[in-house]
Amino acid sequence: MTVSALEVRGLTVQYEGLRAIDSISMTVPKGGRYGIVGPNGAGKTTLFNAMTGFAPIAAGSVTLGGADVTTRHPAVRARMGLARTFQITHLMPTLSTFENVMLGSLSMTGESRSWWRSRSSAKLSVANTSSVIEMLDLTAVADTRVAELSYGDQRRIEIAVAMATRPEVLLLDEPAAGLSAAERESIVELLLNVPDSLTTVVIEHDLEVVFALAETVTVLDGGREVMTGTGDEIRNDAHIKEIYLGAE
Amino acid sequence: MTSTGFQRDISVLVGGAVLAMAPLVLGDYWIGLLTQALIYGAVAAGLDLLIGFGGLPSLGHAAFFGMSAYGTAMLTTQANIDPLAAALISVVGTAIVAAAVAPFFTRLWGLGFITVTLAFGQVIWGLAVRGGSRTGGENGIVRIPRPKLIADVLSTETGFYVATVVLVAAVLFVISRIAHSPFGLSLLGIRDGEQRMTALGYRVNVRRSVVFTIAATSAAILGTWFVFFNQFIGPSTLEWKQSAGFLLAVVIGGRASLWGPFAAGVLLTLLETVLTGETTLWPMVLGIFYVIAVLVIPDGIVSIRSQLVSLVSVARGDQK
Amino acid sequence: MRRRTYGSTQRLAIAVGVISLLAAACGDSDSDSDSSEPDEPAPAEPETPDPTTPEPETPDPTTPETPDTVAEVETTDAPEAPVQEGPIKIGVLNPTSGNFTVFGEQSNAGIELYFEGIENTVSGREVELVFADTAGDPQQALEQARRLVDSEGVDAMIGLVNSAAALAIADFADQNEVPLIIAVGSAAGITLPENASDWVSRVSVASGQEEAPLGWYASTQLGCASAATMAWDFVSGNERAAAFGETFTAAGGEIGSEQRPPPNATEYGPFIAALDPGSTDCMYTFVVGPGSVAFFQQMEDFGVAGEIVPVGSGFVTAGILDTLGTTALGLVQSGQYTPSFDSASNAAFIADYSAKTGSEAGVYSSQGFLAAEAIALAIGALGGDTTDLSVVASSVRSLSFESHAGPIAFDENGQAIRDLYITRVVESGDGVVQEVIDTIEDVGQTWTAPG
Amino acid sequence: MRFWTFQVLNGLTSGAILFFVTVGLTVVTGLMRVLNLAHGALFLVGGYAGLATIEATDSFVAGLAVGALVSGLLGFAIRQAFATALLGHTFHQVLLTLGISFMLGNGILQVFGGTPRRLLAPSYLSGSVDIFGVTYPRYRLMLVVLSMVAGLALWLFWERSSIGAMVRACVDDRPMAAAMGIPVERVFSVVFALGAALAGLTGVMAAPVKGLHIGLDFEVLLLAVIVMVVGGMGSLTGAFIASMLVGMIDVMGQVKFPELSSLTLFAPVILILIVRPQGLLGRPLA
Repeated sequence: MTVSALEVRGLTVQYEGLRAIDSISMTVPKGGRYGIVGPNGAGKTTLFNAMTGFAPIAAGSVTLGGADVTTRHPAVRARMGLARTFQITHLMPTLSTFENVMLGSLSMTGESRSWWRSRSSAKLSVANTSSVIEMLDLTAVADTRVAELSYGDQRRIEIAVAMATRPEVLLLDEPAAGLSAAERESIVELLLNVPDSLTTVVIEHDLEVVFALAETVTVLDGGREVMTGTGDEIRNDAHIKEIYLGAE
Repeated sequence: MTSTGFQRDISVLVGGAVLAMAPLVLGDYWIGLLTQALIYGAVAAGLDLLIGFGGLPSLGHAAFFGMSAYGTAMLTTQANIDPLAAALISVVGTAIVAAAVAPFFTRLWGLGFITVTLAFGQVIWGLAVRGGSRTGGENGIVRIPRPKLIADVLSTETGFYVATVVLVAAVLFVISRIAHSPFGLSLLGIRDGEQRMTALGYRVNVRRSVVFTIAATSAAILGTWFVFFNQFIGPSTLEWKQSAGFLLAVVIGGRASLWGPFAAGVLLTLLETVLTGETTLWPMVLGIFYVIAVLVIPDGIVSIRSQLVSLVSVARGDQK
Repeated sequence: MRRRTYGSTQRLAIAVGVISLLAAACGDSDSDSDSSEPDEPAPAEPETPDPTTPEPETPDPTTPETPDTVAEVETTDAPEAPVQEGPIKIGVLNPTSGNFTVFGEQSNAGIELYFEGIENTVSGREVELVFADTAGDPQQALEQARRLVDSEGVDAMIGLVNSAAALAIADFADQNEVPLIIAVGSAAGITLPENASDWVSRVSVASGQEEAPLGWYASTQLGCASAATMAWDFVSGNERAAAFGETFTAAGGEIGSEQRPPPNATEYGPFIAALDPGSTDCMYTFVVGPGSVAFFQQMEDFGVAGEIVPVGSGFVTAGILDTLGTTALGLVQSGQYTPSFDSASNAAFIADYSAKTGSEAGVYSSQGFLAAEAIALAIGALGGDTTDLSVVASSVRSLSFESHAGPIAFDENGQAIRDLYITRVVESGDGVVQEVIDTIEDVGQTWTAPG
Repeated sequence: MRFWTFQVLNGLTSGAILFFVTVGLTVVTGLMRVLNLAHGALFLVGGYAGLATIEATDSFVAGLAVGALVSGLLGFAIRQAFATALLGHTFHQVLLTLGISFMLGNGILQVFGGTPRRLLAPSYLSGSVDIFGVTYPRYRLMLVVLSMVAGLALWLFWERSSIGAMVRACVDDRPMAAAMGIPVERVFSVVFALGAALAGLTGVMAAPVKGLHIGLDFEVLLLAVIVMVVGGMGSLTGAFIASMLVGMIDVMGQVKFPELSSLTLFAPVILILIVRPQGLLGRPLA
């Protein structure tokens, strides 16, 4: 049997007594497209934080390509191929787009340790960076400081930086949040075109986006798994509708 | 692209060459003063690696400068070790100390880091002041021999000055290489987005510790050199006001620009020494200078230029 | 990225530009002063061989020898340069900021007072004083000394009220071959045979010079059987306390608790508390300036003041004594100067000083005055000729004159040999004064108890 | 025994002084995240102002009032003049306030001269009393008692009064407080001025024990910073405990291991910062 790219078992995170997420389990096969939806405060981002090691895990386990990483440092998980984007843009504002993406590349190629040769001579990373920038069509803003860019561009860079690490598994935290319809279009477009080998898990508030991007979808509410199924199953479930109506 | 790196390296050499010419126009006093100023300037540049790139504002940098200075002084005067050997031992020793404390200190940032470095500096200062005959207490240590180099060039002010220019150029060169390397970029990344860098697979604290150690080591090298120039070392070199001086140089010069802090360090040293000679009001003037510096050029000398640049680019944008 | 690296290229270029410009600027201003100061670069050559020539003389520059060397200099140089070009430049190194400010101010005032007295002229040459603030810090003192010697081209340096600065500058004067006269800075090493320098003399005491006699005096004359010591924990503090203890025990006394507060401390409660008034007759104190104010106050607060007789080195005079007021009552001191010393010249000194500054003369102003007097007399003896600074330095050594504080002469290490005055602080009118209760004559750095 | 009784009392005395100096500093730092290096200078300014007043009016109380007032106003002026810079980068604050303290220190030197000054305790508090079998200065005992009382009073004000609540709210979460409609800016100004006033007041109170002289400002400042860090920024109770602790350590260290006094004083700070960055009772720094 093939090892799943990402496997989560009974994952639980506790903040002063209250359970932010409560024994969540999910299995994502290699190259799988997974979605997580749920109203605000459902625990979606906390789930990501727990997977990537930014939130303390009270119980459960996280397995990456067959290797248990539950107790590993976030940086180690990242180097093992677990990349993520952040819901609230987390970029290096004073650095240019190129430099931001370059940081992702350097981490992947291991050239980030070189302290003597100039950045430009980190050939692998430069090449990788250029290609990622091209792929996300950021060439125009490559040399601009991120702080000076539009929100739309920043969301793209957010993804670009994560992609630059050539991850096995990519966790996308509301990639389309706060974007105009057009921008949303292009992001979805872009995410549909990621290489098949790449496993993605996307959190979205906007159901349509999720259904477009994910084969399997888990619905969270109050930190608990409500149901898991295909887009259509979810779409036609009365209970889900009610949660969402409640939320909106 | 590599050509620009090459140009940068060249420019350091050219700069060094120009500075090396100074003795042709300057008298002994100014040569001596400039020697000291260059040393302090280079320390500021090293500190910029920590503050500007690492984002860690240290108020105890003088500790490392003074630690290796004292080490060299004690080894040469009390153990009669050859100056160069003593210098080597002190620098390595200081680097080890820095590397040992770095992992703990760099867990803090902002005010926490400022305070812990301040406290560390005070401990070192206290040990020097109360160190009895070993450190000479507040009397410090006199008659520190200079190394005997090719034809004893260091025995004359001019010879020592030229050697200093070479050393400082070398230090700046290395610092600037580090700053513009992938490692340097990762420091900027950590400064700007610690969490993101972790998510990208960077061990933030390790890198912070490394840059802390590098900055401390550069200070140590220059501290040892300073003691050779000065041939005296006293506790005031370890005072936290000294550290504040280095910090001021970095801020006035402009963080993460390296040359700015260097230039500011040089100019401030000259200014302070001249002021001290001219007026007993010098602490007042210095104080006013601190305040004005923060209010007028909070982003340092470099910002002036970059502001102009951005203005220009805006203008260009309009034309399109 | 390209922009970045380019930037740094230009930046470094700019940096270099700025500095070399500045350097050039300094260069001009300096080269002028060079030309106006021919004796600055010039002596370098003749001097370096010189020390070898006076060397045979200086081992015994006692009264017979050096006068003729001096005469020599005068006769040979008189025809060529009857009066040398330009003023005599004297560098004055004293703290006018930091913890020792009060001493520096008094010393400077004393120095000014002397030169005003001789209309700032020595054998027809104008005297120019160049003041420099040491802040009491040897490092800053060193930087200022470099300015005085390399930039101002002074013919001699005087001052230095604190040991740390004095030590550093003594070494500097020796290396740079500039005559130095120390006033107050008492580090013993400066004038010990092993590292005494022909260039350095001291009109004031070396650590121990006051305390050795004081220890003997406390034991034999004040009848103290046991004593405690309360001295700042730094080199000269320990030197002084040790010297006191030596002669005190030698004379049969016994040293009890030895307290070492940190220098410049303002809180002495812990150390006073460690004393045992019951078994302590007197206490040697070396706590000066700001410290002494707090110290004597706290002695009184803790009710120890009456129980133990405080004895100390003659540092509590002038401003400080006024500040201390009655808390210092009964303090017995041994010092080279006291305003109560009864002589016409001292009376004049005190009068002129208060006329000039509006405050009372004390040991610091007196020592400053003396240093000024010494350098002036030394250069005067050479007919104002300062072409050969090594001769100036040895001329200081050969001085022997009657000062406002009594007779003064120098030993072969440049340490002044002077009378010590034993004083006691007593009430007078609304304030307190020192009253001379004894005099010990011709005390040098080493002293042996009578009998 | 007698020795230790004395030393404990001495520890308490310097602890008491430390507490008064630090309270202002710690609240300002905790509240505004501003390390005010001019705090020591404000202490000294207050002290000299008080001295001048007492010499003129012969009233110790007047001296206390003027000392507090002068430093308070000065603090207020500083806060108003440099409002933005004070909220800027950490090292901007450090350099700005350091510059100010240089100016104030040198200003004092120019006005009052370098001669150290002595300030007598008021007659009704001078002399000494027998307590626990030792003779101890009345004034110092008064300081110890006063610090206890003041500590309690401040604590009550801090915990119970509405103003105290406001300040605490700002310390905890500035944006939240602002959202709740607390006039954060004004709170800042007031607290900054009060902190300065407290420093000035202490300058006068401490003078009869420590005396007044140039350079005292930085000695006091460093101690205050230590106490603040150990106690935890913005924590009153922490400041009180830390003051007494540091006071004791300082006294014992000086008497028992003089050559290590810097170590005994500063090493604990480093340890606490590393093990517990937020101090004994405080929130994380920066």
